[in-house]
Amino acid sequence: MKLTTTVDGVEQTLELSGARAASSIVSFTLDSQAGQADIIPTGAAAYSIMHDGLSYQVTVHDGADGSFQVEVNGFAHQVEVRDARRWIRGGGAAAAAGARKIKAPMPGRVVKLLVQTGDDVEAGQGVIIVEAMKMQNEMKAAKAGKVGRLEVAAGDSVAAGQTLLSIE
Amino acid sequence: MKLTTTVDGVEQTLELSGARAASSIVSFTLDSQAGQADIIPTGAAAYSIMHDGLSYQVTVHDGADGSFQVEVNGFAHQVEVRDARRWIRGGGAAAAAGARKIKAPMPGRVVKLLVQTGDDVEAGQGVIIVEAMKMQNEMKAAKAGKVGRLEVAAGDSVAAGQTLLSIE
Amino acid sequence: MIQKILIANRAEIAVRVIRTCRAMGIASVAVYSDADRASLHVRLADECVWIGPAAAAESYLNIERILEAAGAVGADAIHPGYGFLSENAAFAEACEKAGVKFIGPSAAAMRLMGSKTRARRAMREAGVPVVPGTTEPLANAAEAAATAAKIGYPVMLKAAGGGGGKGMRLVASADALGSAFEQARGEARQAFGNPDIYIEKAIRNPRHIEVQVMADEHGNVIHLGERECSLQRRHQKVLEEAPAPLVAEHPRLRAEITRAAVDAAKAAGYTNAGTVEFLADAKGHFYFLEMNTRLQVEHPVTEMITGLDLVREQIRVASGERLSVAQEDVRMRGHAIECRVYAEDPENEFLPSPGRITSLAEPSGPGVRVDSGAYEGWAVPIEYDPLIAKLIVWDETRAGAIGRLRSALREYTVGGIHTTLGFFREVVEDEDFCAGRIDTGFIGRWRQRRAKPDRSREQRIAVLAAGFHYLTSGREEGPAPRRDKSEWGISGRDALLR
Amino acid sequence: MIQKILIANRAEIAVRVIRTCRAMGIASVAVYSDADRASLHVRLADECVWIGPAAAAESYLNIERILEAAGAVGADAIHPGYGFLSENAAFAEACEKAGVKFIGPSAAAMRLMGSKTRARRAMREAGVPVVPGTTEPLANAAEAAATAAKIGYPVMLKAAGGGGGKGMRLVASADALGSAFEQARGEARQAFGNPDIYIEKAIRNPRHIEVQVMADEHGNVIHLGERECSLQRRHQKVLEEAPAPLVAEHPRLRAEITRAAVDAAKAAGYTNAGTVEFLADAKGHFYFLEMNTRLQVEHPVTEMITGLDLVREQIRVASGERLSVAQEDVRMRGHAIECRVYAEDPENEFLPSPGRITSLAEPSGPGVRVDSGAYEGWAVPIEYDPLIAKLIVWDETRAGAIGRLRSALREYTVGGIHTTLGFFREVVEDEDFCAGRIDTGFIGRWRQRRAKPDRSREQRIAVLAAGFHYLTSGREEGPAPRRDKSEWGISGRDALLR
Repeated sequence: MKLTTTVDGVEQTLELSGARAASSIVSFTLDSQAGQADIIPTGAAAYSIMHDGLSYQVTVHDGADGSFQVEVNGFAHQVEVRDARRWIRGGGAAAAAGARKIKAPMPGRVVKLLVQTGDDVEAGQGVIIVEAMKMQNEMKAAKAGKVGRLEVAAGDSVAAGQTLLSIE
Repeated sequence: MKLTTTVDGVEQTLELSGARAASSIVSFTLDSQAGQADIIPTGAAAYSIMHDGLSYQVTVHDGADGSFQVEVNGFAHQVEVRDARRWIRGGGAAAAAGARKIKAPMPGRVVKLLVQTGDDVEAGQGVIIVEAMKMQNEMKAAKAGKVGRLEVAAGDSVAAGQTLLSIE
Repeated sequence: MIQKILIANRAEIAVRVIRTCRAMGIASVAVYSDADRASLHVRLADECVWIGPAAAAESYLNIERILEAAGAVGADAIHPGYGFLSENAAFAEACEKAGVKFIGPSAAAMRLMGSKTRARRAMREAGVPVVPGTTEPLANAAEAAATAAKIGYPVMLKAAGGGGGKGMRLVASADALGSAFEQARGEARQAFGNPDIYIEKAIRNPRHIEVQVMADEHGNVIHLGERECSLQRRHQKVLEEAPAPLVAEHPRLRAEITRAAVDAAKAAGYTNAGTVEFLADAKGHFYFLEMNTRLQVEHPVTEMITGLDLVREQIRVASGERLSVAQEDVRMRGHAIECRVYAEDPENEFLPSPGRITSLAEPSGPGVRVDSGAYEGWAVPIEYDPLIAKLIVWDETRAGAIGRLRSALREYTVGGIHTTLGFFREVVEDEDFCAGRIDTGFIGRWRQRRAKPDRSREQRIAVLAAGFHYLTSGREEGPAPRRDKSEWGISGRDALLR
Repeated sequence: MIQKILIANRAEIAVRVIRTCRAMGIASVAVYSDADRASLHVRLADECVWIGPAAAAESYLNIERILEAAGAVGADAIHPGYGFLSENAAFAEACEKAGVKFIGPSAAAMRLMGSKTRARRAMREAGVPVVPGTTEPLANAAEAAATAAKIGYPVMLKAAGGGGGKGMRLVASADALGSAFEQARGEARQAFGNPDIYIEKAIRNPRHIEVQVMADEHGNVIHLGERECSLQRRHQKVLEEAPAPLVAEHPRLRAEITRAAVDAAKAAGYTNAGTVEFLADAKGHFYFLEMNTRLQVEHPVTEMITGLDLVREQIRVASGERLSVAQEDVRMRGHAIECRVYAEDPENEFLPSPGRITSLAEPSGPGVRVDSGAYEGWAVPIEYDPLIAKLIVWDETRAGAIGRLRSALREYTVGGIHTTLGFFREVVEDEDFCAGRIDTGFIGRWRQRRAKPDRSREQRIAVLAAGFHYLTSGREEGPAPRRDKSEWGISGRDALLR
């Protein structure tokens, strides 16, 4: 199975194949370099991986949109994985363009909207206050633009990753 | 659902019903005494149970033959559970009679058979040596009788609960 | 002697108190809100009482419900933990009225020290140096602006009603003051039921040094040495240690600061466990900041170097007994460091990261202790403080303790949510941290100079793991199939109904 | 200084050594057999090398394979742990020949002390009292019978080649001697590669007292106090503590027994960590039993009361450094107790209970340490010793330590297999144990008088839980559906192949 991946911002091609079904050895080719690794699961989304004589403890956090945060021996790496079929179905690179959405970084409650649809905002300007775990967090516009649709109102409960509003 | 149970050797009738599907409250009648308990799973075969204002940590070890070892706040109780359908299908009380089987108490390897089919044995006499975890364990006859069929031979690997031989 | 203690708190600190209760043969009673049925303190306690909905104001801050619960189970004492009602004098009084011993100082001492503004006045009168600023709450944003203009920016807005970083804002200039004032008031109202805010001149990048004191009801007041808590984010401690690295540079500091702390406790007529907090500058000058009239989050570092169980001492004192040690018998040994494991994403401004813990491995071994409220499969609720556990290490020397911390952090894995563990893993490799060059500006500066070691080997493993996980966990067809424990419970109950 | 250590062992002791290596900044290399790919020491080490099939003789006892592995990774030292090759002088010599430092005593000292029969001779010559019996291996069962008849039953058959209860049998009368001799030989051959058996007069219900010694290569020999290990089943320790309760009754005993231990170590030209074991009677008389020329399972109790890291001291000594403390600087504090968590069923004669650990919660908190090789989802292999973890507690007093042990045992849950935890939970409530009235006959007597407290409340909960589990876990249709982690891996790999 051939996959396109991005790790910490760098794109790489990964091809994986199991040697035998009952074995824990996996063959892979990563950016044209072939290798083998011994991978066993040690928990839900946790693995012990051996490669080149070194032992790695790995946990995989399933993020939104095919992105993963992978902790290797305690240090986090951002990885995106796409296979051809999925990538095309999702609209390909075109889907990455468009409005910049401001999403809730964690589950919480909307305390206050600091802007209205149509307002001009500057990069770094506070647009909405979300409260979670006894803390009020002011979310800021990542870029200058015009406020698009407000997806939430004050008092709403929001889930992690839920779109709050967009800047066009 | 009505169940017949035996706990630490004492038979009791247990009837269970969930109050609401989304609630953790379970209604039960145990030996004609009705009560309610708050039961949530906290792991595989592990539960937190509240009853009468007290908090219990419970783990259930699934034994063979519908028997369970249940640890309540760290102390073990032997419980057998049968429901009517199962009990009848299994042959009822009649199945409990007959030959006394000697079963492997743990996975291991048969080192030596100390008896042959047809031998007369006394209660407490050593009949087979099984090795596991670097230790040789001599299994003894639980009652006097004649050795029936030998189900294993020296060198065999055996699973926990596997019948090794029977005394008739 | 106390026979049964109700713990008016939750999570790791409630678990901590249960442990000492059980070791002492005292029955423990947990209370819990709707959000905490599955929390560890509820599972571990001997008894438990539901006290209300998830919102703290209706449960853990509800004095009436908690006293009702104490009455119903026949508890003869209440341990408040930290946060929630622990510094609420009205609660201490209500306990007294209800005939239940409050495990903490007298309401009078709490009132004096609990009001940060009154405490500042009292300390100033007692000759202890305090940070310049107001000693009365600010009426409104306009008064705040006027005061700030007078003492000069940067200023610190602080809640008069409680500590722990809640309702606290550093304000660098006048244009940011208005919104900071309102946010601080909002947080303070919610955290302490008291929106009062006062203002202090901000000391740039001070060291945070505090002294643990312990006093019984027979007039004995002792200190258990100092702690340094200079590593902070959002004015909240993330890493604490004892002894203070600053004391290594200024040996006279220990005698001076512990004497000031004992004087402060005596002046307040203090009993039970308390902490006197100071800001110190690089030259070793120190200023009274506030007194926390309760057990601190970071009390374990003091336990590790003194061998004392502070919760046990608290219970002894509340039972009317004498402290188990006199000042001259307190023997300090070695060095201890605590890391606060928050459900937060250090890569994203330490924003909260609640959710289900899908895998968990806590470290142990020589010199390693974990005070935790977490377990695998537990969902960290969004309603409360994100502190899920504390990792504490001890060794004969600070360098040794840092070594053990590195080892423990390597073993500690929490899957499913983000935590501050990754942050600590980098900090323990930091040259300044290892040399003890720390102050409250450390994290900000560290962000700037943060070393990016070559991790290309780990990157390759990360790609491999993500690809393997992607293909084998059925992710192509949606989120990874996973038997959710609570849904599992529901489907199980459906079976009961059939 | 040593840079990279290969650990020629597995499970909890390998994890223990990895922890100190990492804290010291030394690279750690795990070795593993086919049965241990998923074991914790392999997951936690920096590097790992496969050394053979599950059978110990072909892997952990295979000197050639282990030295090959050390060469391949460039390890400059080998830590042998306990058991396996740890007391094998030929291995120590092979290490020396291969230019890899063996972290332990010299081969000569190991040979002297490792042969229980030679050690008995040497100690007798040095004036240390020894238990009556043979000082040569027995040729056959007939010679055993003749010797036993001479010294009188009961007698103890013991392996000349190693300790730890392997190859040991108590024989009460002549008719049981033959089969006991053969079983002991079989066990000894397998455990130590040496079937030699010797015979000792059995001292009925003695106390087991041992002294930790530590010696560097500069002639410094110190002791780190005594431990009492009188709670045994099958001649194997299950609970150890320091200081020895017996010393509280006979204060002169400590000075005498530690002096004898240091003399023994000096007589043997001993270096690195070692333990001199004694049997003692109720009057405080003691007899040399054997010297264990390695780190002991129970070394953590000594670490807890001295604050020292014994593995670190071992590595220092092996690096040619001096011991970090002189005898007069060793400061002992408080009391520590260790419980060995075996995968065994205490309700069924402590028979092994290997299998998959389906749920696991390990305790922590003040004064609590767990040295573990287990994790949730891991299957305890049938091939090796059933010790899966050790629970160690500390407090200022023995009574305090027992309190903490009660609390820790209450929190400690292991699902899926049987363990000795339930046994310990009863022992810590036992009056004799709490009073320190223990000896090696304790467990046998305890079985007889074992209190059966009223647990009718818990029985009701047990029935309820079993019924609930029966109905909700789908048991009616067969075994509880459970996603086996290793099968899961296989099905995942099938997906890769599609």
